[in-house]
Amino acid sequence: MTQIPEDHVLEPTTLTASAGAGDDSGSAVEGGLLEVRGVRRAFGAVVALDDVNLTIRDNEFFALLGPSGCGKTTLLRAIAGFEVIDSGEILLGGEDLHSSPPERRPVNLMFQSYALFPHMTVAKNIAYGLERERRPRAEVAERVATVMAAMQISELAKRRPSQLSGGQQQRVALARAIVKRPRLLLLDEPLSALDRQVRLEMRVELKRLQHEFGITFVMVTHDQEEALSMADRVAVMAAGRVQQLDTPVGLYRNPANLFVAGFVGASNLLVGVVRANTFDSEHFGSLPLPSNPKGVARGHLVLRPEDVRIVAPGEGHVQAVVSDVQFHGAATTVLATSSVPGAPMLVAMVTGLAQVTPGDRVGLHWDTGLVVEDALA
Amino acid sequence: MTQIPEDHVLEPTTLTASAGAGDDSGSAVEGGLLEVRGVRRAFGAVVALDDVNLTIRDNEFFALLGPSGCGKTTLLRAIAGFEVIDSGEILLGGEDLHSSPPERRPVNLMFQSYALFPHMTVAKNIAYGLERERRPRAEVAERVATVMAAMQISELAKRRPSQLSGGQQQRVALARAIVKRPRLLLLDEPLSALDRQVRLEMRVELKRLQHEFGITFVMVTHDQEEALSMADRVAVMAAGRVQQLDTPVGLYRNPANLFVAGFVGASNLLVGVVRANTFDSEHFGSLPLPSNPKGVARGHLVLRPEDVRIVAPGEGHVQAVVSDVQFHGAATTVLATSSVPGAPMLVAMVTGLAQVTPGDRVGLHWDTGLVVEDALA
Amino acid sequence: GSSGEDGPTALDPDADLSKQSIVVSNYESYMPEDLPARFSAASGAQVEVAYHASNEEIVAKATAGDSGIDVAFINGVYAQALAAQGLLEPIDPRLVPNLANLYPEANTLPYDPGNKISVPYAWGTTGLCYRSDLTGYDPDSWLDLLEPRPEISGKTTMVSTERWLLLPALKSLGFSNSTQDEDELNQAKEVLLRTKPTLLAYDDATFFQRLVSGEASLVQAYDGWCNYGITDNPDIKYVVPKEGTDLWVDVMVIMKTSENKEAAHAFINYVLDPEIHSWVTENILYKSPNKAAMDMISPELIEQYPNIGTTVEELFEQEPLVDVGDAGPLYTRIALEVSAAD
Amino acid sequence: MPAQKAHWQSRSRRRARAGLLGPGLLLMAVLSIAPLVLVIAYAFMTRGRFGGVVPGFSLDSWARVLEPIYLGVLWNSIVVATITTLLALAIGFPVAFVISRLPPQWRMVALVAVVLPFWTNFLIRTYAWVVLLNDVGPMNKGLAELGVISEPLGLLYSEPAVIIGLLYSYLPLMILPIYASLSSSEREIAEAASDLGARPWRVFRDVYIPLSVPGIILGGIFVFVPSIGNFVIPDLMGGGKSVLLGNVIRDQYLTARDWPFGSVLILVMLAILVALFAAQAVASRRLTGKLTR
Amino acid sequence: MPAQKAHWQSRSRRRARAGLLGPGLLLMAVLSIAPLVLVIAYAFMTRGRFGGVVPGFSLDSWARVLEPIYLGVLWNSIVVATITTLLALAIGFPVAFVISRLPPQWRMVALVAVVLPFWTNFLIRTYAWVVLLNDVGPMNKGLAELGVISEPLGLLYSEPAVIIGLLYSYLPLMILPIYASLSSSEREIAEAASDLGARPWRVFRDVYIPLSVPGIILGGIFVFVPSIGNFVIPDLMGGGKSVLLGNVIRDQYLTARDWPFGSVLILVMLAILVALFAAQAVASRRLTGKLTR
Ligand SMILES: Nc1ncnc2c1ncn2[C@@H]1O[C@H](COP(=O)(O)OP(=O)(O)OP(=O)(O)O)[C@@H](O)[C@H]1O
Ligand SMILES: Nc1ncnc2c1ncn2[C@@H]1O[C@H](COP(=O)(O)OP(=O)(O)OP(=O)(O)O)[C@@H](O)[C@H]1O
Ligand SMILES: [Mg+2]
Ligand SMILES: [Mg+2]
Repeated sequence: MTQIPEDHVLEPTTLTASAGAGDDSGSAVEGGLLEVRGVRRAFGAVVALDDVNLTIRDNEFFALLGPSGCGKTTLLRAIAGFEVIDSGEILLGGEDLHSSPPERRPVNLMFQSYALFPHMTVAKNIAYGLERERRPRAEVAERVATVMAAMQISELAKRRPSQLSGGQQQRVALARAIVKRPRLLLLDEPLSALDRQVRLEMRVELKRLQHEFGITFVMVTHDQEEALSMADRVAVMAAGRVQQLDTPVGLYRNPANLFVAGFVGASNLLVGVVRANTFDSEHFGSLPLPSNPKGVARGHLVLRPEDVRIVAPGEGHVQAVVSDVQFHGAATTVLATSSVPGAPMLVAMVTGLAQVTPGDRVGLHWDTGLVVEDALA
Repeated sequence: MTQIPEDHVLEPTTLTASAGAGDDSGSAVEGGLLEVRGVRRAFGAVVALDDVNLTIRDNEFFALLGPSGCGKTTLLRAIAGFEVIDSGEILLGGEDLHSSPPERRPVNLMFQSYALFPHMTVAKNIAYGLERERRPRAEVAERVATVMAAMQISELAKRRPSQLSGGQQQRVALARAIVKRPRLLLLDEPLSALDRQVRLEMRVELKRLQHEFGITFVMVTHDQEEALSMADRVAVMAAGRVQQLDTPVGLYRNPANLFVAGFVGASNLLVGVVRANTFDSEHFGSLPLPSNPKGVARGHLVLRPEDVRIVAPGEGHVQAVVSDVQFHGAATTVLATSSVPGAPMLVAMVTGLAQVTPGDRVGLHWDTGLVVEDALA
Repeated sequence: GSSGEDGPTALDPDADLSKQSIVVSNYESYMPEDLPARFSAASGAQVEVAYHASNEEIVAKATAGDSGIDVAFINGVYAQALAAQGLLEPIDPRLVPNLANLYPEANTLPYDPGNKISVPYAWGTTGLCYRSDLTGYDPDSWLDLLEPRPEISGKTTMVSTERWLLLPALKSLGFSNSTQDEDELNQAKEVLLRTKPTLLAYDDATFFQRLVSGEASLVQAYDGWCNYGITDNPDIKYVVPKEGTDLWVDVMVIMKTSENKEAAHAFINYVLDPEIHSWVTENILYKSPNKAAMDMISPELIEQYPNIGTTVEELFEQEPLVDVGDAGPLYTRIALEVSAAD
Repeated sequence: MPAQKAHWQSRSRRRARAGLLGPGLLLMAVLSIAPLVLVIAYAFMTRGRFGGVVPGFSLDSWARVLEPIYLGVLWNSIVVATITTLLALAIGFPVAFVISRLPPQWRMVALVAVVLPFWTNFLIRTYAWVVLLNDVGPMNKGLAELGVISEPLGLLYSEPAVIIGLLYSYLPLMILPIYASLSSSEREIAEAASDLGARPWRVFRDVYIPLSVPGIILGGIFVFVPSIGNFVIPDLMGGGKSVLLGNVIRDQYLTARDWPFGSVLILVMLAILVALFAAQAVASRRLTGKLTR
Repeated sequence: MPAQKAHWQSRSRRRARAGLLGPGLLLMAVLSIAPLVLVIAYAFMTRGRFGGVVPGFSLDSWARVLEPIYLGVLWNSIVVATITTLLALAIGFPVAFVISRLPPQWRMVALVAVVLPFWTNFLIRTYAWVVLLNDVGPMNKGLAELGVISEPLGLLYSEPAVIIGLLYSYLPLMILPIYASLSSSEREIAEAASDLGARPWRVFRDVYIPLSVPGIILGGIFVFVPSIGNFVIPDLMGGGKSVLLGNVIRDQYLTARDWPFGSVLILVMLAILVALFAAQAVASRRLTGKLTR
């Protein structure tokens, strides 16, 4: 049996800090490089953006998370100037972008579909933006060579996009956007077609750009681990609205609502009623309620899998039978089913290999947990 | 300080089983559904596939892993019949596919670029393959509706591909491929544009298809966790060749060479010389050599981050200073630098939040580790 | 091939025309629209009408093989060329009794003496057609066209079809209009090259409209087409230059390939009927070589269009056109050199 | 959105666009509208006896259009042009398809070979056909000598001959646009269809044809429109026996010199073409769907 | 790869293809080759006195081509056709571009409006220009009455008039293919260029123009080829004062009745067109790169 050490609890400082950061989410803060205020965009009956408000700070690494189709691409396109917004405004450095065309905005967008120039070589594609700035030839050549080396595509310089693999195309698109070193760089899933190895190196490169040139990043990603590990702050979107804007830790440890809790990190979400010091779970009876800082009255109890420990049968808050053990390399996920009819499967995560096998009877115990609102923002 | 429990060691059985499974990798095994033998494909000077050998068993979930540009897409396209191979043969159920055109092969490919029909609605796109089989209208309608529900794209039925977000397009492409329930389903990064939530649901759906209809899957993915958790066996490719074909655990715990060790899972790779019972590290001196089953003479020592424990300064095999702490939600990565000039940074992974901060002096200890060959296959 | 001595096909004077049908090819508006229908009604033969835009078209079709045409209306010079290749059916005078209605002179034309392979349909001259109110004087010489007075410079047109393009220059130099002499033709070319900058345009088909609109003051014209201009503007006049001009004749011919030659002859004979041919003349405003028909023309018409009143004697003062044979390419080349010149 | 602030797509951008595109568009407008206005004006005037028009409003010419003879010609012209267009499509599509699938270095060669015959002078080309096809020409002679036929085929001077002539003249105008649209459509989409079980013929029907609809429409216009207005080929190859609208219009202007009626005929033809074109556009939109992006 | 086993792309697939494409391709071959063979044969024969050809090998006609008069006409024709093509491109590209950027429901309307003038009968259209532009026509009269001009402009009967006439006739053949290629090119690629700092003019130059090269080439062929061979417009609008190659060829066949020389001229024209086309293809390949997939 893997014993998760007892000292693995949240440091109070971390929790407080993140909770505080969580509050400035929607409302504009002075000193923001980019402010998105009440932006709305509909395609016929489909509302892609619905009153979006965000402030992105200077030199920040900002991540946009959200389910497929929630409006992330539309938002980036609006910021870059390719989507005419129905209402609202977008300010960069305090100035309304409304009347500046895309080529005048100090903003670059890496398109989700890459949008490489099919008639130019890889090197030409990358050099294009610098040539538009009328940089000296030598500087262009040098910067292009540097970025191609960083993206590990130097040998592809003379090929055309149609002669590249998917991941190679993505790196060309990324190189083309970052070589410009704009004030604000918008990346629409820049690393989704890359393997972990290259991806990690790309992340390092992006971080380096952030620090070396003071570039502000807005990155859309479906990789939560990427968002949480790279970003200074993260906005979680759903159905065209920002659900929560917070630091990674704040988001994870203090989700604003059920959607965010479920979306960021795996969770066990238990239905039930909040009482004074307990949570009356629909399936597991009265459970201890470790914290309820926001005083939520109706909601779900959120239990992170890594907070759930596997203990001996008969011990812990809930009794269950292991139904599956999934090995992920560094960690193993244990799925356990209780005998209560209709009860949700509970997930626990242990480091390394698990010492249980399907069919084992176990107890599940936790010390941390949070109650969140059900409603979307 | 986080204490990784002592009992977190490899079970000998696991190791042996995987090592055994690892041996049938290249050579053909009777009973294979698909056999790829000595396949080569070059685009001009670029050799995309270079003597590829694989056997995929019936009803297996097979994953293809490999760095960007290593030839995964080319291999799938060759199996589906879209790439004329320069040499070698591809057999399905023992029969050479050489003379059967793509539409006669009981194989479906989900294209990395989706290749949706731009002139058809989502529903029409998905129904297309069934209509080609001359299924009754009612059956087509029912199966299309079912798969759209599973892919969560039912409301998009009447839209055209150009009116969809990236992730929505990907799910349509996936639906179009799986609705056919072929004997062999080739998926080229089917889930890369999806958020974790949906992705997990899709994985469950794919697994269900595997079991319910006996479909054999070959899936290209860059998400190692996905490959390791879903696949029965995994092939790791590099530079147009299969480096290792093994079960996930075998791959992770018993990598065939340095490339596989570095590619599958994060690793600390130490340069040095193998002695009788020790490993003379270039930077860290003589270290214990826990196992060397293959009797590798020259190679690297592979240490998995989760095998590296953070202990009190002065203890453990190596002394270092914490340089970065990265929070990933369920786990935290600790980067530590030793004072030896030129020594690589060492990575340890702990569950939950780490109890160290950058600047802390720590000792690093491990009990498991493996020596691997440097050369590629 | 140019043997052409196949001899006449045996024709049956009593053939049942109602079983025959023919195709007649003519320029549009060069015969009354209901002429074919009236012939059909009178003879019982079926008639279809085809139109051609130029003599060359008929020649090209006939030279290519079976043209599908039975009777064609064509310039005499081109008929001569076709006959030389044996592409025309000799006219059987027994089947065309109305030949007797022709002026005797119409039997002596040099392209086909004795009307063996063709029957004259209309004839006339090429001259100057002008707006007397715009020119301010009455021109009478080809030099009025070739070296125009300054006030009408840039307001004159010439015909571009090669035989008629060269005609004014050849005549003003005193040469034959059908000369095959290279030196004479080159002299004519020099004249034309000098004239070119003074021209408004070369125009084969719409010159009378230019006169009516006032765009041009003086044009080279066929007499009948000048009459079209006179209809719209009485100030328009026609004159044959004093250096002389051509006598052109448009004829009816029967193609060797015709399968209903009796009906074809009957059609030609029908046209030569005095009543019909005078009706035709009044309709197309071109003189006909049919004495009996011309005698029936009303004096009012001649008053309005004086050139219709031209007598046969006056007409025969002009030099009839004949085919130039091997000099043809030279004519084409000179025409090209003139029109391609800057 | 504050009303006083210009959106970037509005003023400055429009001005830049106007600078770039303005001159061309202006010229286009002049070229398009001027002659059309003239034709419309003529249509309501009276004919001069030997051509031209006499000022004075008149609707006489419009009434004549409904005479059976003109309606007959109109109908005949539409039938002939339609057959020509369909045949051109039937021949042109396969040719364009095959060329678009050739290795890149061969495509240009093949295209030139296809367009070559079209580059010969229109009249000459047509005469070449007359020479080839007439009853005593090499074709009939050859077939007769081989004993294939005993009677000449009578290929010339018939409606089929007109269609062959038109087809021959305008085929490249069908092939080239289809080629252009086929060669720009993505290969992977066709691969997806055959992956899903479509036999070559279905891939053709379901992918190549819909995706080349823009080229087919273009080619259709390029063939249909000049076919209906052609007057030389009916004269030469039809032996003048089959009259198309183009002949009637030409004759009205040039020989009958009835400009008002000629103008009316032109306008009627334009109206029909616009109607046909609109119908085709609607149909093809059904076929390919609104490719709105 | 065992040699005896057929690859799926070989036999059966080829047979299926042959069934699908064969009839069209065969017809095409007949249509293409037959007249060309005839023309080539004529080029080596001797002229018949009254037209046609006399069998017997001769190279006489070939020598004549090099005479200065024909070289002059040839050069003039190339210049006129080139100017026409460039002007058509200058006008046609902006028009096609604007149409391709319109909302989808307006595009068809705009296209029809553009093609409309082209649909009027070729002769009539040309006469309309003559009527409009002549020295006593409405244009000159109007300008004179407004006091803009005191002398007529002399717009007609000159080389520029020929170019205007050709331009007017063939403009739609430039616009439609460019439109087709522009409307199929992806909007996001242009967006990427402007995102990277390209002003509208650069986006034009760097994206729209290269991506519409197939359309431009097609349009160029459609305009250049008929321009060089046209013989009616030089007669009508040029007042017969300048000639193009088309006139010379027509005259050789119809008036000089020198078919061999006419055939030689046709072949020379074809050779020049092929050479020009090949040069253009090479140049445009440089421009757009080998779009090999
Ligand atoms: N048409 C082509 N011309 C030249 N090289 C090509 C062509 N198509 C593919 N390649 C090269 O072949 C190699 C294999 O390509 P493939 O698409 O199979 O890679 P992949 O493993 O699918 O990569 P990714 O994960 O990035 O999609 C790559 O290096 C690619 O650049
Ligand atoms: N042209 C269009 N017509 C109709 N709906 C559209 C159109 N473009 C986008 N949408 C819809 O707008 C919504 C937002 O799209 P968007 O591309 O911004 O999503 P996204 O968050 O980027 O998703 P993904 O992660 O899948 O890329 C989606 O529901 C999409 O279907
Ligand atoms: Mg998106
Ligand atoms: Mg790939």
